[in-house]
Amino acid sequence: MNLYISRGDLTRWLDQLCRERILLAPVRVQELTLFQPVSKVEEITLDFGNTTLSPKGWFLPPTEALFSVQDNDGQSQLVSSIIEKDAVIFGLRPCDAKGIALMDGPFLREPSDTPYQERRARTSLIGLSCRQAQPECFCTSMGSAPNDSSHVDILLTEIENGYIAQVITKKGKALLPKALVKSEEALPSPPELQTVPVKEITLAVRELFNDPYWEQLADRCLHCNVCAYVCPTCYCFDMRDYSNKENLERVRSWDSCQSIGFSRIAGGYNPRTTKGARLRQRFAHKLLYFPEEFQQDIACVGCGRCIKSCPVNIDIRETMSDLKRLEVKGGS
Amino acid sequence: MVLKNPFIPYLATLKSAVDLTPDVKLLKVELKNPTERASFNYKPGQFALLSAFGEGEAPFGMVSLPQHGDGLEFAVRRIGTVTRALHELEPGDVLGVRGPFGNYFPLENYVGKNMVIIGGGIGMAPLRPVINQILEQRDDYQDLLIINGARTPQDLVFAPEFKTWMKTPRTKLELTVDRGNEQWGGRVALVPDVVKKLAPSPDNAITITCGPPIMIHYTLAVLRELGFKDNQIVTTLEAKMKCGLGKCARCNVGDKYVCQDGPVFTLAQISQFLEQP
Amino acid sequence: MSSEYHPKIIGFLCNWCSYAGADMAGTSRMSYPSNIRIIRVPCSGRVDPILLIKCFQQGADGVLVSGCHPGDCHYNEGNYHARRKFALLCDFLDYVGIGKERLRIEWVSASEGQRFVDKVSNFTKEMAKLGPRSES
Amino acid sequence: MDSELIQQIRNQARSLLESGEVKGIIGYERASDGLTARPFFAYEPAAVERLIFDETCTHNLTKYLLNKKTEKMAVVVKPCDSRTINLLLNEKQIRRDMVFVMGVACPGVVETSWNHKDGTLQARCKICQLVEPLVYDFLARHEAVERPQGEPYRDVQEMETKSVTERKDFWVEQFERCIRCYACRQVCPGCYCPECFVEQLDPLWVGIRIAPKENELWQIMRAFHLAGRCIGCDECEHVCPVNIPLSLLNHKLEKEVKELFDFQAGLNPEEQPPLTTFKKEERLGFEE
Repeated sequence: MNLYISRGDLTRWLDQLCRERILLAPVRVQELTLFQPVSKVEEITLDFGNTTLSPKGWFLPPTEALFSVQDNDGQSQLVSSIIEKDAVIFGLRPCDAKGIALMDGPFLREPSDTPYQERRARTSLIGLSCRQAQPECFCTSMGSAPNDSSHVDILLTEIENGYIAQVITKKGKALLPKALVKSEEALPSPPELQTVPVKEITLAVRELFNDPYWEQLADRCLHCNVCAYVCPTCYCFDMRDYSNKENLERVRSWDSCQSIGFSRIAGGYNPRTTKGARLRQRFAHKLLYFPEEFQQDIACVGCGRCIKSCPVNIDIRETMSDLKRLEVKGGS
Repeated sequence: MVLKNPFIPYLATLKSAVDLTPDVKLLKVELKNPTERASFNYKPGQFALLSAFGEGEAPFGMVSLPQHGDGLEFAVRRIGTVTRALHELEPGDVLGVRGPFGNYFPLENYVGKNMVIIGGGIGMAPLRPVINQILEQRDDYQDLLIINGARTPQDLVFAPEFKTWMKTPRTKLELTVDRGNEQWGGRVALVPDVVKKLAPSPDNAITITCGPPIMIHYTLAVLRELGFKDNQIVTTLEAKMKCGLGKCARCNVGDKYVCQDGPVFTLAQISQFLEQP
Repeated sequence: MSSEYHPKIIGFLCNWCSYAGADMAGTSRMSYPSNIRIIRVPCSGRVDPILLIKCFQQGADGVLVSGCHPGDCHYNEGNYHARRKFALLCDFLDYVGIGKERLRIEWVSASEGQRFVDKVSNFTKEMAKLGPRSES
Repeated sequence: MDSELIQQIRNQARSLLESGEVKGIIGYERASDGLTARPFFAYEPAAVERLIFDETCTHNLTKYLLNKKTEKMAVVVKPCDSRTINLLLNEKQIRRDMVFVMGVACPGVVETSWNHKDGTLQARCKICQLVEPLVYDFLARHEAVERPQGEPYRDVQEMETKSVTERKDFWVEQFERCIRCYACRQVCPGCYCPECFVEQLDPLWVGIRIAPKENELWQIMRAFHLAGRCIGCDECEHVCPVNIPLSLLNHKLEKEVKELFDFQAGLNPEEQPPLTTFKKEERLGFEE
């Protein structure tokens, strides 16, 4: 059931939300757009293609304390940290919402990752459908769409004098201001997007696993962590303890398979030393292991952030079409 | 109902820390909470993630058997920051235990077989519970050949138990070192060469090999030459581990998670792996 | 004096000269403010800039690095290298907002107990005047 | 897009590959946005047709020499990049006989990012005095190149006029955005430590927390480890996904090193780097 929200109603609604809950929304920071907690509605910007970093940073923060060890009278007691208020992410694109849904696979599978699961349960998603595509977008090829409403609680679509709100879940319904009038207007058609050859890419990666293509592609790769950190579906993490003065915490932080020490074990043995093997790990995990492990789509939502941020332009669309071409040719 | 945070370890106290070699300690650990202690059931080959609070966590195979009482035993070689912190613990100190994780050596499938147990250095640790389990049901198994190698004589792990192993019927213990010293009268050779010389027969036999990756690599090659089929060759894979829950994708070799699909694999499985370890 | 702020100061003293100078000050009953926590290092050349930044990050209000007079270094050129490194570092820490006046480099030889006491007292007074460093 | 320049590069590359003098050519090719350039490795003569050179070739390709040490490679080098060749020779990281330097009389490079190219020269080109690389085995050159002679370190001087607290607030805000992706380190030819201090666990200098204090420690020490070594190619700032003005840090140290020790990195491969030597009589502002 679609509702109509005027621009004024939207501002008043967001103003109410940011007082009751943690409201994460796109904020302009120099030339970047980042999801940040906002205290005033004026900080929010709606003029952006997609944010620089994905909203995954709220569910799997760059750094979080999994639990802290507190010594009360000699007995150490492990207390896991919790977020203080319910949260709302406003203005996330449908591709990012799908990214979060994909990450639910590994994190909510038994035994559920409670820090992630708690944030997921206490956060509502208000999506904003895309009115025009960016050159690096290819979400329609990856099972999402500029107006895909399947992974958000409410999807807003902009029309000339306001927004149409598609209410998807009960959580969304409870969030909406009450006095909203129904909207009979038809939803505008989504922008057209390029298509990327993705059919049976999983098979192609399996076939070409030991093909020299990976070493050639890795020649120009710098093995920084940009692609993994900007990506909405990369979720590898590292864990270590931190103690300063009295409190001691077990901290979890982002990590990436591109860093040299990612698979090195104490004593120095490292099964994955060549550049090609490290770069292949990223594509193999997204295009082969993840779909086979979670019987879902590929762990890529077509947001194009890795294409936009890679210092040496390793373009996942190009990699996929290379793999398809090589598979037909039977290897390079 | 509030789900339990899977990253929070069971709290445990260190009961005893015995030096097995200059850089390996046998830590005996007991979970504080009685219900947790009772529910912590495990089999040879499984591992736990030990927390040295203030440093971090690292995976160690249990070297004790559950039926031998509540204490969990781990052989910890001092090789990094977490292991150093574990070595600095004194009896009575608190540490964390998470697990048990991973699959195990399916000893019940090996009943009636000749067992060849090959351990290198600290690799002997996960094999000790296997040997002790076989000794407890000695008649269920045919001949038992144990080949235990180490860099130097003082690096041989579980030396005090060699006598009991050797005294058991139809059991042979072959020791070897890379570099001997004056007191050492035994064999000085690399483990793969010893296996080649002893040439155990592959008929109705199962081999289990653990040790440094380089030793496993060459030993498995020798076993194949001796006629052992890939499904008769069992080994464990070492990998970097953080969560132990199949989430952080740290320990995956190809599409397999060593923390959940392993650490115990047969060579038949490993040869099908996309990515060779 | 009590209402004044009591700064936390970290002192990296080179083992052969400044640490010996501090010892001499102690044995000849000279007193100097106790705000300074002394860390003995083999040579002023050993002091890695990362140590200084960590001191400031963990709440130090001032850091003093004291080595042998150039030319007297037990290792011949340790303090020469240190001199160049700290000449660069002082400006750079000021540039990134840690403040040049909070880092002091001194040369104190093993026999200059009084000089050590003067240097530490002046530095402590200055830091007290500057007040706490607002660690965000 | 100077097709004469490109043809010279392609011809030289083809003859190098056909003669077998080098195993491969490290150059530039058109990126997947059809607008900017990206690094490209050519191993067969046929592949040289993909080599290009224009105002979007901003990457410093000498970084790739560090993982091709066992085979002789040719590398396309701008005048600023040639200074990193001198730096790496001075620090014994590459051998001169293992590198064929294909120099380019550089018309200057422009600000680029994915699918975006604006007309203005990069800041480093506006102050660049080198028209030709300092070291080359072959020089691709076309029309004469002149560039506006800007005055260096103006950005640093402007920052120096601010008060300490203003600078602190500025840098705290910048460092907070850092996500520790280490692209600035991975792109820099001067950063080649086998294990970077930021990843060492024993001693734990920094730690894995991506948080303001750890970020500040990382950024300050990264810049300081490049003091007297950074040649100012500004690629670290160019690749930063969250736009932290890293060149402001490096240029400050570059200016200090020039004023204190009268030294500029990468000009002369034989000259002793400033922090590895000293002059007994210098005071450097420390009273005796």
